[in-house]
Amino acid sequence: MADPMRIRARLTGDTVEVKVLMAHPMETGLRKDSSGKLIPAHYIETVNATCKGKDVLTADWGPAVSKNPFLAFRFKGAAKGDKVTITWKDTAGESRTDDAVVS
Amino acid sequence: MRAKTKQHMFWLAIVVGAASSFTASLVWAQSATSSDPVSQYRAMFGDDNPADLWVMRGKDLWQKPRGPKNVALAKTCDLGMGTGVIKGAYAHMPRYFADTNKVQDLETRLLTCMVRDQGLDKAAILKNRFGDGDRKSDLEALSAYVVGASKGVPISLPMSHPQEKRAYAMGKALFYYRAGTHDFSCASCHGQSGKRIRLQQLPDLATANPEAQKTYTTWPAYRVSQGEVRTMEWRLGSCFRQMRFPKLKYGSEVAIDLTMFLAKNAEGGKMAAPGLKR
Amino acid sequence: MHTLTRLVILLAAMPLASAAVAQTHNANRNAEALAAMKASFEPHGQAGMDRLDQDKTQALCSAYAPHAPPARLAAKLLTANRDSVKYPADGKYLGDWKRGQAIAEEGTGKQYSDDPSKPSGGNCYACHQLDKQQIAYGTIGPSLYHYGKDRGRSEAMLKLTWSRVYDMKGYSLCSAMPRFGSKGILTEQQLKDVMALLFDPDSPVNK
Amino acid sequence: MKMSRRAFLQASASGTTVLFVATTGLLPRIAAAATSPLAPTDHRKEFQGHTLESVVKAMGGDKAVKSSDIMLQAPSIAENGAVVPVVIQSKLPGTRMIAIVSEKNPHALSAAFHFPEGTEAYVMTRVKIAETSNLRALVQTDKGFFYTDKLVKVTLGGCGG
Repeated sequence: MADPMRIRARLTGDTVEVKVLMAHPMETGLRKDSSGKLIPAHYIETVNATCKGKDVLTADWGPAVSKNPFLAFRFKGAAKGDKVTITWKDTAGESRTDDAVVS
Repeated sequence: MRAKTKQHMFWLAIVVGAASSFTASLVWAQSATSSDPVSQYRAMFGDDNPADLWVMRGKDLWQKPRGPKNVALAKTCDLGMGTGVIKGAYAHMPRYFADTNKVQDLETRLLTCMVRDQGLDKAAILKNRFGDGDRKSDLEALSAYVVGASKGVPISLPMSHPQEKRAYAMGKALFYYRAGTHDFSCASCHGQSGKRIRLQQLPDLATANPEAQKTYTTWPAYRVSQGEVRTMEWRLGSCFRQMRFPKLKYGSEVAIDLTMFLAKNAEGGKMAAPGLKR
Repeated sequence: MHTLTRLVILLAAMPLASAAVAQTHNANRNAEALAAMKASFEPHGQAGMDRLDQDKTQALCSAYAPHAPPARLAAKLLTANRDSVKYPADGKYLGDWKRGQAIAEEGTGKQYSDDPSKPSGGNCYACHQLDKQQIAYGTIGPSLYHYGKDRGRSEAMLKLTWSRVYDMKGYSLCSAMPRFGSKGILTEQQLKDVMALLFDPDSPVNK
Repeated sequence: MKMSRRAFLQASASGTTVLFVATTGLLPRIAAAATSPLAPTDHRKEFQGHTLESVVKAMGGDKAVKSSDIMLQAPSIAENGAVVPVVIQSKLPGTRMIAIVSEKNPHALSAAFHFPEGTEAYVMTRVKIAETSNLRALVQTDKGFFYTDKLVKVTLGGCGG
């Protein structure tokens, strides 16, 4: 199972800045292992962020997003103590959901 | 085709000039734009180091009971500061351990604890000593976590046991040992200051100096080019590969002696690992 | 003139004095290092354990490092290294600068992870500036930009340059530069191509 | 060795794919060549295109207009093409989508971010770039598609090439 994300959500003024690190190999399907064998493609295809039941960001990713992806975005309308929830889904049908409290 | 590539590069170089004057007119909130493009690249990573993902995993591996003996390393493992103590441990390693009668670096010490205390299989651990994507290394994760607990602690080695002194002296000799098809030693690249290989600055690691501190205190590190956290054992092995030597064994005498030499030259430097490297 | 001579003698004597000190500290250190090396490495791919054994040049430079070895010990090896240079059989020094450029850019070869059936690179850009357009160059060695333009293409200059690329340790015993010819890193044809990169008027090195 | 742009496009268009960013041991290798039937392609239509224009078309647009109201921050020299930090911010009113496009990658579209009401038209991420090329920031607003670009040079590593 995939490792948890590291999510930080910080309120400055009326804007929450969310910074996410995801543990994912983001294999392009075109890279070879040390024995010369192709490593199958395996990458995150969609990312969704919600706060208080409402979408705050959605993203479609291809294999060109770097390994162990990093994502930062900013939204308004949340207060300290609100929860930001992030979900990713990948090409292998795996998914992972984690959350962080706005601080 | 070569020539075409060159022409292309040249054309692009001209575009760079135009592009930079275009972007210069834009105002950026955090425009910490250094004139040096390499430091500009590094600055853009900020403090969002994917190594944090390894630290999180390493914390679990350290705190949770594991292995056939179902014990937690936090309850049994002595890294030189007392059982279960990780704060500052890395800043005082390599060091002599009486129970093994050996000078050990962090990684061989962790291995001792995992095998002896938890009853885990040494060969299985070593098989994944260097992770690759989904094939994860417990040693790298544990190293990231333990090292992170030394942040801000100055390097200071016990250097009191005869074996510790011998390791340092050997490390120094090994640092200057030239061999192989290319006549390289560690000193070929790291024996002086102010030089670079391609665009990478080469730190002087031959003497006690601020560059040696800065380098040593930022390992282990998340290697951007690998997408993995790499440790000192990996760093040394990879250097020797590029020096055209045979394969360095994990936890070998050469690895530990050289680490001792490098750590000693970094004394006084405050730990800032896991770092972030190219 | 006399002052200058004295100064030269003084400067030449300084490293000798410190080397003598170093020598006492470094007694047997090569032997001990080799023993540790043999215990710490394993053969892998094309890199066998014999890579750890030192030849005389490597041994002498290691024993005195970071200082230069005494001149009297270095002299014999310098001569031997210079004598080992094989000049091109057909007397032609210059190949194709475009191929030379590719060799100068290529950094692989001789590592245990490299395919031994593929030719090695020279990796010149790791240490030297050559073509001005290539910004990713190292500074361990001097800039070679305008190498041929500044020096001309006399037979003597071609021969000298060939022998330096072939075996730099015939000129500077403990140089950081690999011995591309003597150690079989580059083939004769590759050496010619690199020479062309340095000397051909059409080469970007001379633009 | 690098493939020419034309060869690259032909290989991609014929359903095979080009070896992307392959990392061999320590040293980054911005590779090309090598085709394999095993190599996948992303089947979502936005990811099919090899040019900015084809990405715009796949997203239902016609063309993209260059705009100075899009700020794209990326390093001018990336020490490693596998991880290139990118910050994009749009000052264009009604921005609902920001995409990152690299025409020299196997899929020109790297990522697309959709912004609901209340979310700033701002994103920071890290992407792979196959070789030295113009990185493009594509923005969709109520009025259509806009872009800006920045050249990112990908440099080589040291000792082992």
